[in-house]
Amino acid sequence: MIYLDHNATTPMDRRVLGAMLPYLENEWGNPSSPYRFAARARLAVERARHKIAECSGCRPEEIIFTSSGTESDNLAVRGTAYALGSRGRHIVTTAIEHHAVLNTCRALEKDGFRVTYLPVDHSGAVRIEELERSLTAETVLVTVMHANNETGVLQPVREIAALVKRRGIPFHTDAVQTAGKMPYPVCGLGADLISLSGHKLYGPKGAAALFVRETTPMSPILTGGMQEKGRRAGTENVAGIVGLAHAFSLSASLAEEEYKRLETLRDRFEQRVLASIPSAKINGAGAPRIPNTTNISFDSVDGESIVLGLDLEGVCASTGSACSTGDPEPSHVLLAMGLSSKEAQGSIRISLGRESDEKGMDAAFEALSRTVVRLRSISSV
Amino acid sequence: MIYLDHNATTPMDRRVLGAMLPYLENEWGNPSSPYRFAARARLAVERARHKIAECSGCRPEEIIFTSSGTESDNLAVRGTAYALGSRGRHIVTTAIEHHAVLNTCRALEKDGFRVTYLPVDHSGAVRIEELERSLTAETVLVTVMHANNETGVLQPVREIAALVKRRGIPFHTDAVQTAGKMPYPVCGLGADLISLSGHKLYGPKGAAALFVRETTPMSPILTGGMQEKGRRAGTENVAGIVGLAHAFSLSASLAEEEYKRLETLRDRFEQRVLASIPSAKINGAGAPRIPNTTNISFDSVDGESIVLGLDLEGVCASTGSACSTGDPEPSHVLLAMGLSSKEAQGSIRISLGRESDEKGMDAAFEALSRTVVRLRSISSV
Amino acid sequence: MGSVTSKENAEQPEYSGPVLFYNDTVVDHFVNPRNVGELTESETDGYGLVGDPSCGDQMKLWISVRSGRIEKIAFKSYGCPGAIATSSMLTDLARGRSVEDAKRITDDDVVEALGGIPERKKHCSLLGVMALQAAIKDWEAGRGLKKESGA
Amino acid sequence: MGSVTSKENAEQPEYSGPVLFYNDTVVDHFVNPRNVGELTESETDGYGLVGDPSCGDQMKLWISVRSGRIEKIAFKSYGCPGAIATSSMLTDLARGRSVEDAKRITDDDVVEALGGIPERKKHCSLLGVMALQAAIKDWEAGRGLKKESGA
Ligand SMILES: Cc1ncc(COP(=O)(O)O)c(C=O)c1O
Ligand SMILES: Cc1ncc(COP(=O)(O)O)c(C=O)c1O
Repeated sequence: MIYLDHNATTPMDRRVLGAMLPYLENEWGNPSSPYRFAARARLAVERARHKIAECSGCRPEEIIFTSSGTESDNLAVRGTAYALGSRGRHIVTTAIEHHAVLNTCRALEKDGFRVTYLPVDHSGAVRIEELERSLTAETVLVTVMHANNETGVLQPVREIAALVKRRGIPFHTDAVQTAGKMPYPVCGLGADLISLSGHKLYGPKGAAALFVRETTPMSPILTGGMQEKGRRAGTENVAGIVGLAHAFSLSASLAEEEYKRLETLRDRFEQRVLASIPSAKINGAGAPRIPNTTNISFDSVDGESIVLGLDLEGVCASTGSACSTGDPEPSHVLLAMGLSSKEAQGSIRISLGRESDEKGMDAAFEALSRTVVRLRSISSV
Repeated sequence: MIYLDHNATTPMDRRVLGAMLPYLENEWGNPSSPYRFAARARLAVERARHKIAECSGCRPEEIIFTSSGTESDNLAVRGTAYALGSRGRHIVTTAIEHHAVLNTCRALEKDGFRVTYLPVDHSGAVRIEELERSLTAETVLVTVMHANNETGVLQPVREIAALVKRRGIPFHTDAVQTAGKMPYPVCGLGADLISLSGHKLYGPKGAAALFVRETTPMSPILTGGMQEKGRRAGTENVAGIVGLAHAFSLSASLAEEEYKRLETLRDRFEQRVLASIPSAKINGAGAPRIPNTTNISFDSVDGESIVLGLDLEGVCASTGSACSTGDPEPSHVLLAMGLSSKEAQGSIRISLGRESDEKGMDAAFEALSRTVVRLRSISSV
Repeated sequence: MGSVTSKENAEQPEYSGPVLFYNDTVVDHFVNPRNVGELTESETDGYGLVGDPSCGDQMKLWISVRSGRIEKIAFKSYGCPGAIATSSMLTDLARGRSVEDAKRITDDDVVEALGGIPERKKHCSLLGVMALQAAIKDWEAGRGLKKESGA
Repeated sequence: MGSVTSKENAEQPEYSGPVLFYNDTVVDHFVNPRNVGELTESETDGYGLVGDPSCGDQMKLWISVRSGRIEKIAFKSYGCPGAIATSSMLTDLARGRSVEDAKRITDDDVVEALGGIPERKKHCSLLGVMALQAAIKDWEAGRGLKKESGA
């Protein structure tokens, strides 16, 4: 299998499983229980928090554990909106956010919030001037993702953070696709809330985190016991949290090296595709991108058919975000970039990761070539 | 170690870990991804849903996976309240619910819902007549737990279900402490929404479920991708879900036998305590209880001190629910049963489980005796 | 190369939930579509064009009719695997049948012949049926009739 | 029998978060409280009673004063391990000191002497200090003074 869908999920690092196993086997105490056996589980959770804070460049108290990137996004967006709803009811986001942010904003619209969905340019990046113009005295949250999951395009998060800070508006960035991939700690970006997810960085599914600056007001969305200092109730997924922290620190230590390696592999792959598959087009190539992602449009063939064709040749790729697969709608991200519905439907996403190498990329390229040629030969358009 | 805090959490069954490992090691695909490798993860999730439905006595489409009993409770209570808020804004619950329900109801009060917190009698059970009187035309949800986590007292859930059904009001029961413990499938109780949690039934932390009758309106509380048919967004914790299903079916198959075995052990333990520790009192003894739980008050000693004393003798017990440990307030459950604040503060919970046996219970009794005697000797009251 | 559903179901036959993935037959029709191609102008007695590429799928279908029977059939299809496989199966079902019979082929027939198709792909099976109906109408409305009467 | 914090920290010393659990010293004072008991009526120069069982903790403290120095001290305590351990440590700190010195013992002194106590238990350390202050006041306010002057 040549797995090229690392933006959907990643294999769990063996060392991560190793770190988790003690908490699945022997250290199964409830971290909130009042005896020494369970205190070991509590200590494991707090050490994990420490480790993540170190890799992110923040303080341990600013890390909240959740169950998924989606929950982190929901907590960030709903949490600040509810906490600040009396101060104002306007939220600024972009048209290209992950559904975890986008559909949450839509849900808040039903609760009486007004939401601005900023457009992006043809390269897939939001324009800072446009964002600035959208801010009002009513704006209580700006949420702009760090790197888009479908195209890899990086948004001007640092600039947004600086701009929004001056106005005193909380700023959330969904860093699910960049945490553990960038050669710098995510909190350095200056956002007030940052989402990350374990299974995107060679950690477990079911464990994720949200950084929340201590001064940022936030209501909980899961209420109950006093876990996470009342900011997120529910018995902690101890093994998952330990795995998340271990995975994050491993990723962070590899990030610089991997960044360069994947960029070389990705760029070479793109060049071969552009050189030999007529009318192939790289989406987002005009903007800075994370190095592991390429999104390619082909004329007159359907993305899902390409993906099945690749699958039958042992290559795993996707049409866009995994959670909307099956969705008959063309990608909202590509449409926002100005692609036609047909172009969007003829696109696939290839996302590289740690096991990716030249040999695999060459094989993937051959399989892609063959598949596109075959589908074009039976296409009616 | 003699672990007697199974209501806080349980050790994970080795067979459960065995069932999970493939999904932590090799089958790490994202269940929503469109290739065959990932489809195996999807299939695992759907098989788990099937298994849980079978053990619960419902249809697979009626099971939603969540990350904790707390999230299940939040989804049930917030989800129905939001979905039905336009029909009415009154919720009926009890004073003895777990904080996951109680604090969620309190949060809904801030959103303009009126909540009735039904009292319980001295035995710790809610009275059906009182519940009936509390219902109004505005009532959109009744939520009453199946067995209380601190006392083990069973609530008249079957009767409530019948009563509430006639009125067309959705009924939620928190069965976190009974799922996998009762010798019958929980859905037979007739509730419309039922919460259960993996780590309470020898499964993993971070995996739980909510049964929702297909006709019961419910808004999602986590929005994003279309996982769980839009009712709970977020990449599935595949290994956790597989573990939850396996653990539940193992528990269900052992339930009848364990029920009797634990009842005998528990009753014998209580008799020894009552016979030899002056002024010890069993809370909830006047009502039907789950067989693994005993809650005991001692005069003039503090529960937390007893728990530490026991811990130092290798016995794990607790003062109440794990998630409120550290809370300086006396148990809201015991206060609701009419205990004085001092009596409540002098109480501990002992909850038995699969590894409990006569030898362990005898040792625990000896340790408890010694601890209480010692603490009484230094007590100022 | 088999599809996951059938392979997995064979291994663990206890699962009987909804069809989640493409089965072997569907994949086979996707990889080796039957009757793919075009008929020449002279061969063509009826032609149907349905769908819209900007809506995700499109299909062209050609039939050659002799004595009220579909003698030749060909298609080209743009769309998802479900669209390609159902198009292919539709042509297989229609080939050799009388026009009257072929008219009665439904999307359910196509899905059944494929051994099922994921729920969210059911609408794809309509494409082939509609293209065939269009081609038959085209044949009835003149071109075909003219040719047949001229023959 | 050692507490978890110190044991675990020894194993993995990189962790430097807040104090989460009772340390060895606290546990030791809980298991073997110093100066526990009561003084007889005749021994007692000052007596303090603070706290309220219905609020969770209560402490009784007796002192015997000779030449302005706390010669004997004894306590009984109802409450959580934090209350018992801080009561015990307080009596240890006060014993043998001059009353003037003992007056200046603060809750922070008690916590420090114990090597730290979990955040949520900090309030317990006040109990001992308050009981001692009450006993000293009792001594000052007459009973003690009377006895001393009569000696
Ligand atoms: C940018 C982005 N945000 C959020 C998510 C959701 O994270 P999770 O899959 O952990 O729910 C994803 C992954 O699907 C993502 O790519
Ligand atoms: C009755 C009851 N409901 C809900 C919960 C919360 O479940 P979880 O610990 O999985 O969040 C618990 C356990 O603490 C419980 O005992």
